Amino acid sequence: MKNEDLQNIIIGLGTDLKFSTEASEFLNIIVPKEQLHSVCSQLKSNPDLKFNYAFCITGMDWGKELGVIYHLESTELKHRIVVKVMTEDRENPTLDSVHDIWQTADFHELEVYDFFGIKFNNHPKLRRLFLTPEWEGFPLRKDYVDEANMVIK
Amino acid sequence: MNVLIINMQLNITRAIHDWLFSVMPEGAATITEWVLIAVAYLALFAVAGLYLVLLERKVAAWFQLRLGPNRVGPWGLFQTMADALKLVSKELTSTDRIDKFLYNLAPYFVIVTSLTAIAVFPFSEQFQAFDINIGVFFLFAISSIGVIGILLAGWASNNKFALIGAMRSGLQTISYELSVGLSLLTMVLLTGSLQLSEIVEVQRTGGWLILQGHIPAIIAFCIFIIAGTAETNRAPFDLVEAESELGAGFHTEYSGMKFAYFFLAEFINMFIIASIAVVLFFGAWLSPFGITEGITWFPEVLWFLIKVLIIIFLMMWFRWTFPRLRVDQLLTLEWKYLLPLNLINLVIMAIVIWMKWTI
Amino acid sequence: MISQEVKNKIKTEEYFINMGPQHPAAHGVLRLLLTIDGEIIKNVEPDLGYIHRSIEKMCERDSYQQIVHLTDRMDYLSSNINNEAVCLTVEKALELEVSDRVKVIRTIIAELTRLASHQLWWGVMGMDLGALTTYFYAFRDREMINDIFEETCGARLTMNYNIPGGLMFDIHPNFVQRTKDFIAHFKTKLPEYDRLLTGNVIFEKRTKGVGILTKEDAISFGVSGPVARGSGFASDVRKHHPYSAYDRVAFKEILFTEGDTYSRYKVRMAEMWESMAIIEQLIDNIPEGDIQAPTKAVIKLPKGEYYQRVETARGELGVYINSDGNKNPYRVKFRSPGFSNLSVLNHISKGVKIADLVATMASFDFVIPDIDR
Amino acid sequence: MGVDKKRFLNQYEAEGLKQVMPEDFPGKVIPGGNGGNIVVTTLDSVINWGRSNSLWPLYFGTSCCAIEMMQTGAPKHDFSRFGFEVARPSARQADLIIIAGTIVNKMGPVLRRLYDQMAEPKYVIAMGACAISGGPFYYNTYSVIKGADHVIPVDVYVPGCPPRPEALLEGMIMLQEKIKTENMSKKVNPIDGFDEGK
Repeated sequence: MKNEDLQNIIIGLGTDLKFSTEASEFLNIIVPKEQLHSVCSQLKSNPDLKFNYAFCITGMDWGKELGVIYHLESTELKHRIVVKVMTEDRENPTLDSVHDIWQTADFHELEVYDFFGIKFNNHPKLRRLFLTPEWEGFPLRKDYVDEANMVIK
Repeated sequence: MNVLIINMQLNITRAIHDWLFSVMPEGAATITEWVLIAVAYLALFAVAGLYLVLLERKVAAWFQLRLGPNRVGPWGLFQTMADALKLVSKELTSTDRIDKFLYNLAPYFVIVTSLTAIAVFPFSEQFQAFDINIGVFFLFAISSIGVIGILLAGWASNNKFALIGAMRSGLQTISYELSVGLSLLTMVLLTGSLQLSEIVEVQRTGGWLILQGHIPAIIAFCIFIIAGTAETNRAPFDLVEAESELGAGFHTEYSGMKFAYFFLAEFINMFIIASIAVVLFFGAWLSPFGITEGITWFPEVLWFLIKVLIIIFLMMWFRWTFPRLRVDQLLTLEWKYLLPLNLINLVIMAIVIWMKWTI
Repeated sequence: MISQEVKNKIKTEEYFINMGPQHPAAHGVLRLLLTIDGEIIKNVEPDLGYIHRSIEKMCERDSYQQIVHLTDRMDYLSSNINNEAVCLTVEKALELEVSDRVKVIRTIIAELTRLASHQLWWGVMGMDLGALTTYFYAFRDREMINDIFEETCGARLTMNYNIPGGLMFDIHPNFVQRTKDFIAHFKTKLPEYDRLLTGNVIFEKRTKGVGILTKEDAISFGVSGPVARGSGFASDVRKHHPYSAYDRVAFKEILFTEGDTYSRYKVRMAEMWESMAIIEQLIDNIPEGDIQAPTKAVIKLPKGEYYQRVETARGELGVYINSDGNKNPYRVKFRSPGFSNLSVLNHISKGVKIADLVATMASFDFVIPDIDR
Repeated sequence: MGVDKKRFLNQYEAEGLKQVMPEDFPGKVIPGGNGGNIVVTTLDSVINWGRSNSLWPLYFGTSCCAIEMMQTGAPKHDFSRFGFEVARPSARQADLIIIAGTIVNKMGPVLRRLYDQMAEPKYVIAMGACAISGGPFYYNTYSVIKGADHVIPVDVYVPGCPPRPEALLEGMIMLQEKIKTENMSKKVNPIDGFDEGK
């Protein structure tokens, strides 16, 4: 399915969705964080979309906002989109978990929490996955400094 | 040359015996003699165990397209000596929360039981330390005590992997005891005696038992070798120390010499199982078709060792070829297949003897 | 029989076991927190990070050429394919067209890497199930592939042979002949693998019906690679989103529908045959051409987001590069196949025995640095 | 964890020579010791012969180097010739840790615990650039320990990324030679004073 067709279907799934195809091979959809869960569940259940395979979930620090990028694919209909969600709260960023839609999100959200400190509502067990529980800070944020361990080149 | 050695051996033992009885009272002399025999056996089988370890490593290497140990001594013959030396000089570690007494007792339990069992084997006509009239029963009893040592080790080391390993060992030994016992019983039907020297005598006149008993005897042998492999906790039944599942299994917390006892006991147990098979199925020290019967100087113990080594090789072959069974499959194999087969086989053997169909 | 009253008095307790980080079945330093009742597994909680080397953070300060060599160390068993993934992403961003020669050589090298990886997996799978000899058979043949690589690029494991824009250097003159020799040799050895392990009764009992993963779960958990194809999920990136020279070779996508450990095993065994078929189609007619497209010494990607998917030996590797136009990427994310595959482990190993968990893990073929990055 | 500057000891510093390395150099050099004037007694040589010929490694590999370590045990290179093939899954029974791969901050305490669990005498080979110094993961990384010798004392360093199997074999033979020069009465536990940087 063409990107334009996809956009026409998806535009009805929520309000304030922003679309762009600039500098990316996929159709990018920026979803307001309140609507993330409802839009995502419709992306999966809508018979014209059927995005059942989340092949990549990336945490992101845009400098001002923190957020998550979901790369989605439909294994039946063979189309792909990118869903982005961001939050400006850097102190206590919180997003909705989508682990009940795509179960792979369970682990990927742990990874995002570990590296970016984004908390996910309704996540079954949010914990440090890669780093030790007593680790301070979230290393993949752009403002992370660690003078003891990092040797900067 | 050989005749000289054999005669010398006999002469030496005879001379020592006479000398002992001449210098001290009868009771003391007997006890001294026992101790001497025990020490001799201990030394002999410690070395035998070491060389079995080396053999295993060499056989493994041959199966696996490698060379195996060949740098320490000629053809690597001193490799296991070096290992033993290192293990002796290694620190004995322990943890805080172990049951000290049981933890220290366990390795001795295992090694002592396996060394005790060796006493009754007729290695040749003269070479038998302890010829009791319930030999088979004794072997059967002793070989199942060893598992208590393993259970103690697993329990006392306060380690969950060790505990799982010990529990597996318990259930494995209890199950496969039955098959070992029943398959031996099948053969005892043929001999009519539990005394090992008499069992050999029966075979001297009537041919090896595996030929005398033909079909049921062969089935009994197959069952015995499967159950025997399971009894020694070797692959494909090595669930006790399944490396990829339990780390080192029941001896996870043991180091140095205590670990070496477990290690050595495994190989001596293998020797015991092979020896039982040789005595009960392959005519112990009797030569095949009596080819060396007339030669008086020929060391009959050689035949015994050759047969034992062939069976040990077979068990090593299993180990380096088969994957490991799962614990429920292990029990299924015993209780659903081997045990019923064994009972039927026992009846067949009884019929064979009743109808005088033996060869 | 035990009366109900006695039964009520007997209490069993679940307990925890730490499997790893140092454990023979952990394939490195995976740590699993197992909740066990007797021998039955109630819950598996992976604890990662024992080899987390922060490759994604390092990439943010490295140039694009430097990123390539970090990917070698990520999934070291498919290092060439990882290199290729980054190179393809950079080339896609620069809209750089590499020559046919590069494409074909990359494909051959990738398939050789896949063969080497699957050989190692086969050896270790046998070892995890208790048959140690498989390990040595596999390494015997793997050594031949290592020799081919060594001759061409000087390294045995972490090759760093692909660079953005092409290859580091041309193939060695012996490369074609040695590869052909290897294929001829391995065609006689692969049936030997089958004879040693595949038909074994114990092996079949240990793997058939163990660790069943349904197709729906596979898709939902984002599982890819041979694990997904063992469950009937057609996820082969080489087939569905062809890159390099995969669009010009004929090969089957191996699919099994049972979803158990045995079918995952069969998928990989069959894939070895397919890999050899791909190499055979390409090895005789490697086209002439440049081995490097001209690139600047300092590569700067245009502003934007780039995503490239490749099929490593373990599954789908995704490289996400977010560039802000500088010589360093703004953010790099590696979607590693092992990480998604690991997430399904708890789901499919509830209620099985410890030995089954080990067999399932062996069939998943984890490489821990690939999961931890 | 991480780089604790108190623990650094510089070889030049130890010998009272001029400081040539910068203060903040995140690596540690174990001062050269174990000179040549050791009287080898007979018992020592027998025990050392046993120990040097029976080095049982621990199953321990964290990353890429582990594959080359496995390759060393495989048919072509075959370290079983020297009696190294009895790899033990339990630290209690092993004599040798081959640190094959990167040690990260989370793994550091585990490695230390494994080392502490091993029975004396115990030896360590740092295999590969990561175990020696952090290797390619030296710069810009927040989680890698820059050299396994920040965690446990190392006997032999085998450079390479990853080292070839031949290199590892060479390292193991060097370790054998080192053991052969040991003196039982003067042997010190390498972990004594390690944490204080001695």
